[in-house]
Amino acid sequence: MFQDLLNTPLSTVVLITGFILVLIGLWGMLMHKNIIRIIVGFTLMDTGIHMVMVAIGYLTGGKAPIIEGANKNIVYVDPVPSALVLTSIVIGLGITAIMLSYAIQIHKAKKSLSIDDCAEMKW
Amino acid sequence: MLKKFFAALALFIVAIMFYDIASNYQERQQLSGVAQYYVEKGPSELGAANLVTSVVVTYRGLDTLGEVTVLFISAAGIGLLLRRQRDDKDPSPQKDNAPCSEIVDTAFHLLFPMILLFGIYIFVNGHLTPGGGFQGGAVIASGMMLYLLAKPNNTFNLQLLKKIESFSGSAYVLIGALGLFLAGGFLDNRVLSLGEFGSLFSAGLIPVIYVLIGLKVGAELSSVLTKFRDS
Amino acid sequence: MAEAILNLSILLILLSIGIGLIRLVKGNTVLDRVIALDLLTLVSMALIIIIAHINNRFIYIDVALVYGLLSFLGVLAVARYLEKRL
Amino acid sequence: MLLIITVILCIGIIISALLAIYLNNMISIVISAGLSGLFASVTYVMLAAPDVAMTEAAIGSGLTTLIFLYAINKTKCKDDINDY
Repeated sequence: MFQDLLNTPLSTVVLITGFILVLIGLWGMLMHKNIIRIIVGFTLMDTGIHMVMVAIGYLTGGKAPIIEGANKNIVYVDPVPSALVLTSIVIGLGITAIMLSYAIQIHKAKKSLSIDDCAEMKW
Repeated sequence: MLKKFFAALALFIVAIMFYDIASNYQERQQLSGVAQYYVEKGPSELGAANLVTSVVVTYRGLDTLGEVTVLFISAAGIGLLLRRQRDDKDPSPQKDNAPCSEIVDTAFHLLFPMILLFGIYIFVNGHLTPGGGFQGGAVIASGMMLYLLAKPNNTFNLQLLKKIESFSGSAYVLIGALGLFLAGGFLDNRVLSLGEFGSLFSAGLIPVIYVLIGLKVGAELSSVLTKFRDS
Repeated sequence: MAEAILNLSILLILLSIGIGLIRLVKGNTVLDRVIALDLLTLVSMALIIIIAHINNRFIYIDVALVYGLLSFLGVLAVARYLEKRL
Repeated sequence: MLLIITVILCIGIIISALLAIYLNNMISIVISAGLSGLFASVTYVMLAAPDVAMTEAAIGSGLTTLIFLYAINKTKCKDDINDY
């Protein structure tokens, strides 16, 4: 039992952490009323999804996919999830910035950051 | 109370879904077919040592073009949202004109050129070492962030940033179209010769495209920061 | 000998991560948490370099260089905010 | 040894994410969210993805914090003085 735990692969730990991070971020988004706290929850979810994708790309004993010699026996990790996450982080910054500018505009119009005050479309 | 119950219910459903994925997960032992092709053929086909770079710039180059477009649209949307109306009722409070402290000022003069140089190093060496256009652009934008923090009363030349951005964006598309005529397809990097593997001037068009992406990302993120400060 | 020194330094680094996390959780004021942020950035820089040594890939050090050049910016931004001159 | 390092980093990520949800002070929330990104970038180095780690380091350490601080500064109420 204990021996099994010691042999847990690295990527399993990171995968489970990513899933827990997504759950924490979702809880924060659902339970808070302040818009900026909702955006913080969104960034946490973002980080969790990135961790899951990087963990899926990992191979046992893999090296970073940067070729140094002509050795054919080295195992390289999957470069495709790395490339996807790379662009996704930059886009995440853009999305966060645009959500924060919406928050600034809402505060300018309503003098409040609570989502309970945005009741025009409520029915 | 009811809200908390429904939130917990939604979380529970998502958690069941994740549990199913996580319990069946086993660490992979070998690459999938596409990745196998990239790892085996990539270095001899494209001449870039960093495989992530060759995937980002050439094999999935069209995705990167779309990604840069998304970033441009988000920067334009921020500019539209945070523009200052002409009949603004309460203008932003006047900042005091006192200079910032001695330590920050000295550190700014020492570090600002170094950070810019490091950003340029990262995106010029994108095909050899970890790094590339997106990372280098983010480092350059961090240097601009140091400028904004150390000189609170100065502003950038937003027109210059806009010119750099539009120049690099259109040059990216034009260079991509050049590959359509001189090489295999859109955004193919074999227009220039591949050169010696592992040297700075190698891998055909990859360094050129990454320099353009780096300039574009750096200019866009700097203009986003400036707009946030001046809104 | 070198192996023992490496293991000892990893233990010390993990210990300082734990101490920094305790300060982050307990910290009464914002200033305590800022100091904890600074400490944890420096410690993780050292951790990245040790991982580069273990994996025998020295190109990982570029990541630590990015941290070394840019890590103070977050602390500087919070300090300017607390000065009320952002 | 690598497993122990990864487990401690993951514990750090989860603790800072929980703090980012449960604390009450805005600046502390932003600092905790930044810390979770920092530990995540060390984890990416562990999983042999230095490109991703470099992106997260360059963006998560400074730019995200600064954008959040600008937004908090713009939306602050005038009588909100318990910043420290």
